[in-house]
Amino acid sequence: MIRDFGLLEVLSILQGMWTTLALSAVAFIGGGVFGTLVALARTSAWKWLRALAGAYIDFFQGTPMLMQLFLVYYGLPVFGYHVSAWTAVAIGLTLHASAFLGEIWRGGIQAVPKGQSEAASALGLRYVSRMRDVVLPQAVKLSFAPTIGFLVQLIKGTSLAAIIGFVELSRSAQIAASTTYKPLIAYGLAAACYFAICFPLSRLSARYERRFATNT
Amino acid sequence: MASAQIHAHVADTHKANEEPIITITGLQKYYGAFHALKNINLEVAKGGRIVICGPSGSGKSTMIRCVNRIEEFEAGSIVVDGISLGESLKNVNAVRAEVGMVFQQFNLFPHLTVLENCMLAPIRVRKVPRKDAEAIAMTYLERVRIPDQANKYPAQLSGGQQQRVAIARALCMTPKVMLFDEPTSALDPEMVKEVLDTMVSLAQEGMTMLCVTHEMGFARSVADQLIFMDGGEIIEKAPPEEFFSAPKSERTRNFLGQILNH
Amino acid sequence: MASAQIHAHVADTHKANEEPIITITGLQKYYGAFHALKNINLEVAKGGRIVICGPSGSGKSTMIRCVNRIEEFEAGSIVVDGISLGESLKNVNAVRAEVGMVFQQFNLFPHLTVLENCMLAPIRVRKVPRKDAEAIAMTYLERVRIPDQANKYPAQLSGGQQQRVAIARALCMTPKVMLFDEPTSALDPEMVKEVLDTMVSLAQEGMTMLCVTHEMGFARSVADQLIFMDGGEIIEKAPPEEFFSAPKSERTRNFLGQILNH
Amino acid sequence: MTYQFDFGVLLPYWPQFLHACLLTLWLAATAVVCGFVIGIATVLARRSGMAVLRVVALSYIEVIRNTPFLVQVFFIFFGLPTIGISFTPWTAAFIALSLNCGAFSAEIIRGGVDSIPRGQFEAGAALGLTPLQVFRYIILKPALRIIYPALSGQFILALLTTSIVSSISAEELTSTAQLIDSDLFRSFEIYIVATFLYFALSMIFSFIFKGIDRAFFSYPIK
Amino acid sequence: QSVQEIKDRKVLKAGVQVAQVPWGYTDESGKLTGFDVEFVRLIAKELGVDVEFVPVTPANRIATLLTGQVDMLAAVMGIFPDRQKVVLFSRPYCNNDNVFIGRADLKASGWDDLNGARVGVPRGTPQDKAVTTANPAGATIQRFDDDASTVQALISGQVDLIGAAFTQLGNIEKVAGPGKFEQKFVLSRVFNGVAVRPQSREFADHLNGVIGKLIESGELSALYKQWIGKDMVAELPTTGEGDAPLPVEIPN
Ligand SMILES: Nc1ncnc2c1ncn2[C@@H]1O[C@H](COP(=O)(O)OP(=O)(O)OP(=O)(O)O)[C@@H](O)[C@H]1O
Ligand SMILES: Nc1ncnc2c1ncn2[C@@H]1O[C@H](COP(=O)(O)OP(=O)(O)OP(=O)(O)O)[C@@H](O)[C@H]1O
Ligand SMILES: [Mg+2]
Ligand SMILES: [Mg+2]
Repeated sequence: MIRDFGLLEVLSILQGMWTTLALSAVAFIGGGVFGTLVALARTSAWKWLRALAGAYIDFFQGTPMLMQLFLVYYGLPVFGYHVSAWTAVAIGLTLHASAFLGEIWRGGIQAVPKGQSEAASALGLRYVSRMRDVVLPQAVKLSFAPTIGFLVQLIKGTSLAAIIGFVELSRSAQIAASTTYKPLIAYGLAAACYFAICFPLSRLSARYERRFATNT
Repeated sequence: MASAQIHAHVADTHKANEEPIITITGLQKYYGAFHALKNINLEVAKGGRIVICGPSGSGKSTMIRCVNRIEEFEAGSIVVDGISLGESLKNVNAVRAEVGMVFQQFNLFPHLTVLENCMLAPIRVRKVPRKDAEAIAMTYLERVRIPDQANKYPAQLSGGQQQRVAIARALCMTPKVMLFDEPTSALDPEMVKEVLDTMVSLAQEGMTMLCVTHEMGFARSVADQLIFMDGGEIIEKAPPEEFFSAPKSERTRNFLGQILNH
Repeated sequence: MASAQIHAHVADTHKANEEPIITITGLQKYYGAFHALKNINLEVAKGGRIVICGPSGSGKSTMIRCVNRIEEFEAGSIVVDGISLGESLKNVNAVRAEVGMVFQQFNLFPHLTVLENCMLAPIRVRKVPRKDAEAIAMTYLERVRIPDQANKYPAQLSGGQQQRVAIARALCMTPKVMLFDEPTSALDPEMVKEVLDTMVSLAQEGMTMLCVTHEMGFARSVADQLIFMDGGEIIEKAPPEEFFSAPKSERTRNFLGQILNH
Repeated sequence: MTYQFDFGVLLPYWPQFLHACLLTLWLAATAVVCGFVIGIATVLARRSGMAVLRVVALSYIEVIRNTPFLVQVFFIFFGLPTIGISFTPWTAAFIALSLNCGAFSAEIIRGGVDSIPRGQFEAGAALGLTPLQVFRYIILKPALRIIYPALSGQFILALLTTSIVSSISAEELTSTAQLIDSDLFRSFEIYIVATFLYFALSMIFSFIFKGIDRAFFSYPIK
Repeated sequence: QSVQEIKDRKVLKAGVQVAQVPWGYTDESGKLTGFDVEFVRLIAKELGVDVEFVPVTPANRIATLLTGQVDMLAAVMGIFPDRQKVVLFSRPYCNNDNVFIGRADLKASGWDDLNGARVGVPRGTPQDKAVTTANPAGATIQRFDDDASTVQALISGQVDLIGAAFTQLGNIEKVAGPGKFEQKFVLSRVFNGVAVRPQSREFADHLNGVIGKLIESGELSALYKQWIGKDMVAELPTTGEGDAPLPVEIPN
């Protein structure tokens, strides 16, 4: 019954890799949309909105993602909202990622020279156009490297979705380890998969960082 | 000096209209506790060409930035072309659309091409169709003599070219007044002239201009009024001949001595 | 012009010593494929005061940066005070300790006070005891007339003050040669004079100076040789009277026309 | 609502929670300090003249940054014994976390060093300082000032990462919470309390970091 | 949760462990199987509904049940007094013996022999509780996330002895080779029950009936023999409540 580490284990770990990618995509897209709002709130002219966004960021950056997912998935039903695992993970990861991305993009927005939004104002552009046409495109470029850096963290972090039953990369390695008692091979393979996904992203991020270091 | 013969010509275009296009009354501005502008009063006639100089920190930038409300102010009023800069957001935008501004640091949008830089505001603010905006932009790029750079990005241009694009970009909104904040002081010496020439030709066409600059050659040949500011106040205001030959204030004299004497 | 009467005096101190303190022979410098310096030859006598000018990108900075090896070079030799800049790291440090450098952007260390800025190199390079280093630093801060700013941080000073600290900092290593790379071009106009005055007084005391600048008033009154560079070459080298009144090269004439004419 | 909250039952466990918090804090703090030193050494190695050092430093950074912490912990605790090196759980956790912090802080510190204007390096060299002196006396402090927010963020992440070392039987806040959970089965109450304890710890951390910031990086800039 | 609701829904949602050989795991063909899994399939057949298996871990299984993500747990869950306070257990459907397994060269036949030994247990399991309560003098207790890590700690020499279900010895021999590790002493006999939410008494009663039938027909002991490789205890307690189904100490 305990068996050798075979093709089946390899396949199930690769299968887990797809789930990891899907979870990361959900988290990144959800986090991106809400993160933009968080970043705008964090740089807004209203003090209370900035404070609110600041508290939101502090909370989600200050508690382990494990706890956040746990509280969303097992907590919502307690208050009468029964959600599917995908909905729960989408909510949990979106909240988590939006706090981090919001903070990263706030940095990007504030790194755009003040002269840019002044010049836009001087041309008569209003807030929406100023942000959409002038500030955000530059902010996104400036924060591209840290954004990708966070994406790498996020991909590794989705392993925590195992707690709500997702059989993703880490969990599939864990299962393979339990049925073969070869944890080093199982986790080693998982590590190789993570590395295969994350390394190119890290390189990309580093390249952009360098490009900006030389451009500015 | 090449601009000497221009002078007479510029002066001619001017005298015709005398109703003020900018009226600043009792303007007060604070940065926190720091009193940056102290009771500024100024009238600028249509077609007027004002050059403002003064030591660093004297409030020159602050004053012209108040004119199009990039800077808020605490007291006083500024009326531009009949529109008062009250609290209403609508008025602010109305004024900004009438007033062009050129910055020391160019402030071109680096992610847009030269052409797109010029088209952005007409499209977003004036709702001009894309095609027309492009035509307008090309007209003004020709006007500043760089139509061939239209599809480059700002980073690919020299400082002097960038500043001329910035001027063209402001002109695309067909402003009634142009504000310049030290437009040549971030430029390498050999590019100063091309930008000044562009400004001289704008003046020749009767554009109302408020210009912070220490280019005294330009001031002498183009300005109809020179203003010297210090400590947030207008210390001296006079036509160029008088300003240079017989400054009333001691501080003006010292300042002129410093910037002309090396 | 305040420095007019200085001129004669500066000239006097000079003639005494004629052995060259800097000898540049056949200097070649590439940035990748770009040929930045093309066969530069130059001798600077002890107490010599060289002013270098030329259009942007002509290699002025590159050349003086080669003198203290902040920039590596591909061919040729530079001998400073008898020390040849060979491959040895030891020679590089020996030369750097003899040659002071002042940059356009001041490059003061923002996390150290003015005094600490001046004490750092004597303590770490010359191993001077703290106490003595402080005394040396104060001497030179008095020399540039800002001893009262000793405990401030660079950000709390004006540009002109910062640049004078930068000069004092370099002097604390008691260099035999001072290099200046556009020391006044990042300054507001009213601060240019205080820095130039400091440099003039250095010259009066017989300091050997290589100075990249476009301040032609300063060049005229202080330099004993003017150099015009373009495209990585020395195009013209002449004493000031000759340089301004009868430049041999067409390019020099054009350049002078541009920077003197506005 | 199918679930009745009862935080009262947790009250008798407060000494365990407190103890766990202190352990977590201690593990995070020591690993962070050690990681920071490793980070600086790695940055110097990456800038060094020796190609071997540069390659080693780079590989270290890339491997650590692109694999999950759990795998790193497992490797050190379960993997190294196969070649005869074994550590107690706590030591293994400390080593893993320090190495992890080291790689991340190295990248951050490098970013900070790169952001220092070239003129600062040149001015240092022009005064005759050696490269190491330039780094130590001129670059380090301003670079730290620039990256300080990123660095303290990274260290708070390290604090949260300690939750993972429970899997190799190192006792800290998460494992204590799980242990209490297996006594009480009051998962929500326990996880809510644990979440807020983590939050409190990270707020304490960032408070301390702000203090350090004020004390060491308070020189004025424009 | 009424039986009728499940029948109307036509699906039984059951929480099982999926990485726990031989109780619940995926076999070579990728199919989920094991004693618990097949047991649930029997129950579903009896109810006339399909099964939806939800993977759970020891750490999250109770939360998964109480928040309504599953109808029942058959997740290698021993009946203990503290668990009885939060969930409702059916009558036991099998026994699970807890033993200590250690290096062959180690002499240990009871708590008193553990001086200086490092003892590994999966966190929060009966073995953990037993060691924690006994607190053998001079022993270091190390707690791991799951059985696999605990076994790995034993095999890699990070601990000398582990507390585990008796089914683990076969697994260990398969990996480390026979003769290196052996069962040292038996700790207790635990009875596993199906857990449901406390309100679902009707469902629990129904399950009791089904289990009784499966025991009577001999199907259950056959299943046990097939998967666990040993004989099931003949006399399982007949209720999941009260003291009757609690673990039995086995004196060394
Ligand atoms: N955002 C601000 N917050 C606080 N003080 C400010 C701010 N902007 C300007 N100031 C102060 O207001 C005063 C006037 O500044 P302003 O920029 O108008 O001077 P300026 O005459 O344009 O000087 P410069 O020639 O250096 O551009 C200065 O003392 C400056 O320090
Ligand atoms: N680090 C570098 N890499 C590549 N090219 C360089 C580098 N530094 C300078 N250059 C090039 O070498 C040429 C000479 O540069 P240098 O800085 O010496 O000019 P300069 O005469 O000092 O100009 P400026 O008046 O703008 O300071 C320029 O074309 C410049 O683009
Ligand atoms: Mg200004
Ligand atoms: Mg230069």
